[in-house]
Amino acid sequence: MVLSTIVESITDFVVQEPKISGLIIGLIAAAIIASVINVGAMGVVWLERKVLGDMTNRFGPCRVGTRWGILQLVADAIKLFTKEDSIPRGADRPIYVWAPIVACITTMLVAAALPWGALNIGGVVYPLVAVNMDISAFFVEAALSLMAIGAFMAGWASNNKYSMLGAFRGMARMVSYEVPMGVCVISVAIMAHSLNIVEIVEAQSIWYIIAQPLGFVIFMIALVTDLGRIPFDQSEAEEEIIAGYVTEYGGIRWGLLYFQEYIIMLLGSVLLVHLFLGGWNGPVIPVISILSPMIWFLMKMILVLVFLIWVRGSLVRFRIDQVTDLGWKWLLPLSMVNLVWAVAVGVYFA
Amino acid sequence: MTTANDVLDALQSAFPGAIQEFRVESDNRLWATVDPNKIVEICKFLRDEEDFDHYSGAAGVDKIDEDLFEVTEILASHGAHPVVALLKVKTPRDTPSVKSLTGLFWNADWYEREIWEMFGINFEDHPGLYPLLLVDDLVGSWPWRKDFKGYPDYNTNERVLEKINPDGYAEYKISPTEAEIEAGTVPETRPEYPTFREREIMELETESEMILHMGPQHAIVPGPFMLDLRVDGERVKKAYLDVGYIHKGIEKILENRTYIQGIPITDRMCYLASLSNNEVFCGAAERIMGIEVPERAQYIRVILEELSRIQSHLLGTGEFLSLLGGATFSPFQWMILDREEIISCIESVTGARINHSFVRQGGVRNDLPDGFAEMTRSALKTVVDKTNEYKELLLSDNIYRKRMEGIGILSPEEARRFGLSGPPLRASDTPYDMRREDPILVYPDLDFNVISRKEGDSKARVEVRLDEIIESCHIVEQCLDQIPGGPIREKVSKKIKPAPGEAYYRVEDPRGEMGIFLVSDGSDKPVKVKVRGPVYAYMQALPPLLEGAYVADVVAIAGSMDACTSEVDR
Amino acid sequence: MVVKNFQLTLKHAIHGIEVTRLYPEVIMDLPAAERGIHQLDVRTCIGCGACARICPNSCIEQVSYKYGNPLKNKKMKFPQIDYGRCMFCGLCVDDCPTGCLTMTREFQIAGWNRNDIIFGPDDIAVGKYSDEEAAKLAEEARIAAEEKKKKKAAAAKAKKAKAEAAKKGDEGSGEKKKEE
Amino acid sequence: MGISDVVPIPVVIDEELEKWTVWGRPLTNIWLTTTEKIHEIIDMGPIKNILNWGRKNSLWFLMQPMGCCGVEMLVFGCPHYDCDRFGIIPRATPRQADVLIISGYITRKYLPAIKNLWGQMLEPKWVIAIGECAISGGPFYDSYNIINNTSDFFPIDVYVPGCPPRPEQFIKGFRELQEKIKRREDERGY
Repeated sequence: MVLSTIVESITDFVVQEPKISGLIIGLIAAAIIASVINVGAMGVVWLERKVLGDMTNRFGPCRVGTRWGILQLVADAIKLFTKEDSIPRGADRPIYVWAPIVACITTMLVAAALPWGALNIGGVVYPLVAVNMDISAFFVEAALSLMAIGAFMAGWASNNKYSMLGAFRGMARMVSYEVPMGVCVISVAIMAHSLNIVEIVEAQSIWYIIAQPLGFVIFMIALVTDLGRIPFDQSEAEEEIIAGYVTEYGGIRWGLLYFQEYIIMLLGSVLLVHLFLGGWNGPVIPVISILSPMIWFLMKMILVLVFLIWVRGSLVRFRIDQVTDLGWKWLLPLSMVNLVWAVAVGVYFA
Repeated sequence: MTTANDVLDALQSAFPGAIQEFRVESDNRLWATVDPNKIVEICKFLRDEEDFDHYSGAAGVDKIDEDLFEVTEILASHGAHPVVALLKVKTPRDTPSVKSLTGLFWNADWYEREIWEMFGINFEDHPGLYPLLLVDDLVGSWPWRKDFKGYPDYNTNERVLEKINPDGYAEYKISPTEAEIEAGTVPETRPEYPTFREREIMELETESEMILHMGPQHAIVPGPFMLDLRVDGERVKKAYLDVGYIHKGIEKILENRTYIQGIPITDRMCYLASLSNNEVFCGAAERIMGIEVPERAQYIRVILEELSRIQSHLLGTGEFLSLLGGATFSPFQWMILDREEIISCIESVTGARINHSFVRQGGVRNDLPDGFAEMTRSALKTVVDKTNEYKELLLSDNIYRKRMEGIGILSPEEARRFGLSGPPLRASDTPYDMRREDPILVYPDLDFNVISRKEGDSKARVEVRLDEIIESCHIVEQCLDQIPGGPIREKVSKKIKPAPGEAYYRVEDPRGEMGIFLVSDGSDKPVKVKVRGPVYAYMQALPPLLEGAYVADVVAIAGSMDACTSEVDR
Repeated sequence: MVVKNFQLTLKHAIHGIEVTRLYPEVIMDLPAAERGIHQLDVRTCIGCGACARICPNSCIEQVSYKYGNPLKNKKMKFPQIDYGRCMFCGLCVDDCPTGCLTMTREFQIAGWNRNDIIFGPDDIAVGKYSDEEAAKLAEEARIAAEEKKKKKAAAAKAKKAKAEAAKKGDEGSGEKKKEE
Repeated sequence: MGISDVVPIPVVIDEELEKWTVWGRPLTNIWLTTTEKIHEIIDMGPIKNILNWGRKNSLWFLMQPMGCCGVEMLVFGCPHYDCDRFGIIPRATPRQADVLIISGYITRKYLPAIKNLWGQMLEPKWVIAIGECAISGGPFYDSYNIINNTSDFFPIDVYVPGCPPRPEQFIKGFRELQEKIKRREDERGY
């Protein structure tokens, strides 16, 4: 009885006050997403250390928290978040302080529009997305490029030459790769006749990695560049400019920037899965049919993550001029070719 | 083939009376005391007419009994003939001054600066006598003179003064104590010169240029040194190098140790080539004493030195790859993996991983253990297989090749002018190897190739190293087949006292030509030990190589030289 | 292309065996020649101080220690090694005349304080005598020393007498000379 | 100082509030607080154990090779010894490092630089002296350019002898440091 009254009153409230209830639901979703992506980022770091260890015949973390080292990242987080907070002399204080926050906000923006898997309830697939907007592919792409702003703020405000060089490199890289990446997203949208990621996923009866392989390769390279991982980690090339734009950051502020990097990696792989690998599509697994889309989605995501880590373990980094060369002279024309292909195929199937 | 006698004859006919004393030690060593006024002309003659195009360094000796300073110029040739000419110039102790050779040999610069800061010998016509290794506080006290008394008493923290400079960074200064002033460590009058910082700031041209410091602590440096780049955006306009951050004064310390006690100290000159360092120090003393090492000991030395070359090259290449691809770049860690196998082989003989202190005057410390040959053979097999795999990998890796091809090109002429030796010189089409030029031990009996490349760029330098690993494996296998039985150490008295005399002994260190100039006066301690290290020359050649490169290329160039700061600073 | 890189990393990830030496639990097999922490056989050490003299770092100091063999080591001085300075070169071991100072394969030392890593004779000794044995040996040594002292005194006396005799002779001869 | 430079926040003091206590201290004292007080409170409670658990399992050291020990430091991070097992990883910038490994001879010229590096590291931080040269000047104790008493310049927590120490001893040194942190006996009192 009590339960039904509570449910009833909540339904009444939602109907009567759609704006307030929307806000409350949004806040709850934000909290869930924030915790998911933060824990997810920790998992990514852990996965990276383990996989890199495997490639070099090591174990990786294996002492802290069972023999799998699963509590390693918790220890790292505790340490980072209880370290001294410092602002270097000569730094631009407000910008220095705001840079990690801006970076975090952009990641949250991306996370808000991305579907985080789906649930299959009674044969109907319900995507788990905080804000299901019509132009989410476009929005995600735009928000991803905002990420460079946080990094640039961090680099500029630190009053350090390495940071400055790192920030400039990051900016140059971002500018030259956002365009091919955007063109790839557009080609996908053309083929799916929608800018909504949920609809793009639903339209993928054939995965777009098969329908437009060139687009996939370009998007993949552009994504690695956007994430700033080897071979495109010029903005924080440890051996050239110490730690690039985060040279002067330490403690909790650096912790935020560090986790943000891995959150972006997580988001990037989610985006890739949705755009080219068919999202949560896959044969329904009996018995746990409710979770079946979720399982497919997670498996694909982890596969992409492992691939990204694999790239990191096996390639050397480019020089910054070679990076921009590659972006403008190769990826941009090729992405145009891919766009034409997508239009042709899209029109034919339409 | 030109011999030392031919060179002497040519000199005596060209400059009658200029050669005050001479000694022809063997076919490839010529010692001569020359007229201080004619040293430049004589060197010019030797360089132009007699092919002495390799300036190997200079050594100062404080002859306090005779009230003299001696500067010995070491000249050799890049492959034309094996003669090493050691020309001594004497100068009075109260107003020491010698003519500079910087006009003739580009790389004389650093050697002369070092002698100036250590002995206070002035070099006429030197473009800029600034201190190289010493901190500014010590310049003026001339620490390598025999009458330099004190060692600083560095025992309290209170003397460190912290001062915030206008840029907002803390500077630490140490004020001298009375004891130090009394001991003469703190000079009363100091020579005047612009400091390193002032010199580089003076050269800034436009507003958009800035000085980018790489070091003393930086991820690219294998040990602390300061590489300052004047950059315009990403482009390096000029590079400045400041070394001496880990200057330990090994040469001075060796003067206070007996010959046996000196061996462990020489290990620490370059920790990756400690066996070669032992060899060169003991070999110099053996040459003065006139001992022949038993054959088995010679083979043991060759085996271990070649093994140590393999491990050094593996570490050098691995470390270099980690500079290009980050510490997560897997081949770097695989190379260290292979290196551990070699290290285990060496350790089973010497009992240490890095600093072996193994070679003794007249032989070696202990014999090879049982099962060494099998263990080494299997390790070498893995290393050869893996190295071939790495070569294939680096050849097929497009990104790597894009980063490395045509970067930091050294033409053969330039490389010789810079006084380089070892892999960087051999990568520039000059097959110059001490094992061939100035053979010691059993190297003449062994069959090996001198690896060289034509390109002279960073990639070629790495390739030479990888090929040398395979070649060294080949040498070790031969030695293991041929090694005879017998004693491992010549009978030498426990207190080694070589007769008065001097020797210059050089070996092929993993990084190049390593020589020791040893002066003995008949006591149990050397009078003077001067180390001629290969990395010293690499470092000196680094700033001109970096000009015009990108900041990212600095890593590719400096890393491919495989520098070892410890040996530069000594 | 960069395919080879991916191939090799994959090969290592799949076929590679973890080579890590699991240090705190498993200690690697070290060769017999390993130069680790010293070991002092106090029964045979004669306290000559050769090790202290040859040490390039002067890290060895001769200190008093009770449980040694006083018959061999008269002054009961044994080497104390400052591992904060020892560079494990092995010269002391090579130079030891009785071979009582050796280097073991043990290498694990780390100290919280500077004094923790100064190892006295007690820390590096093997074959320590028990208290009774030590007392007994001390007694023996005392007796031996006394006997020796006596002998020495006797010898000295004899020598003195001889010397005096010689002196007398000398004086006698001197006198003779004078007389001449 | 410690966790962060908390600015004292003025709070309206309720009369009721003054009676409340936390761990035997008036709550008002804690509300109008400074960093030191926060530290005192953390020191008293069990939360410090959790913080120290995190800190001891995540000791990142500054990549700063100085001599032969630098080579072993490199090997220490490589497959055969794999410092990552213990959560120990190298960092290139002092801002993100917790442990300064003095891995070689400190000379007159380098002392200001390394002192600066130490100053740039954020608290909590520790120092490990690795190798003879870092502990006492080692083989170069009588050189004109070497500083002998490193412990007078840096609050050294763990001394690891060896010349150079084997990579195992690096692990040993780090484990001793972990033990020291766990027991709250380290030089700087964390």
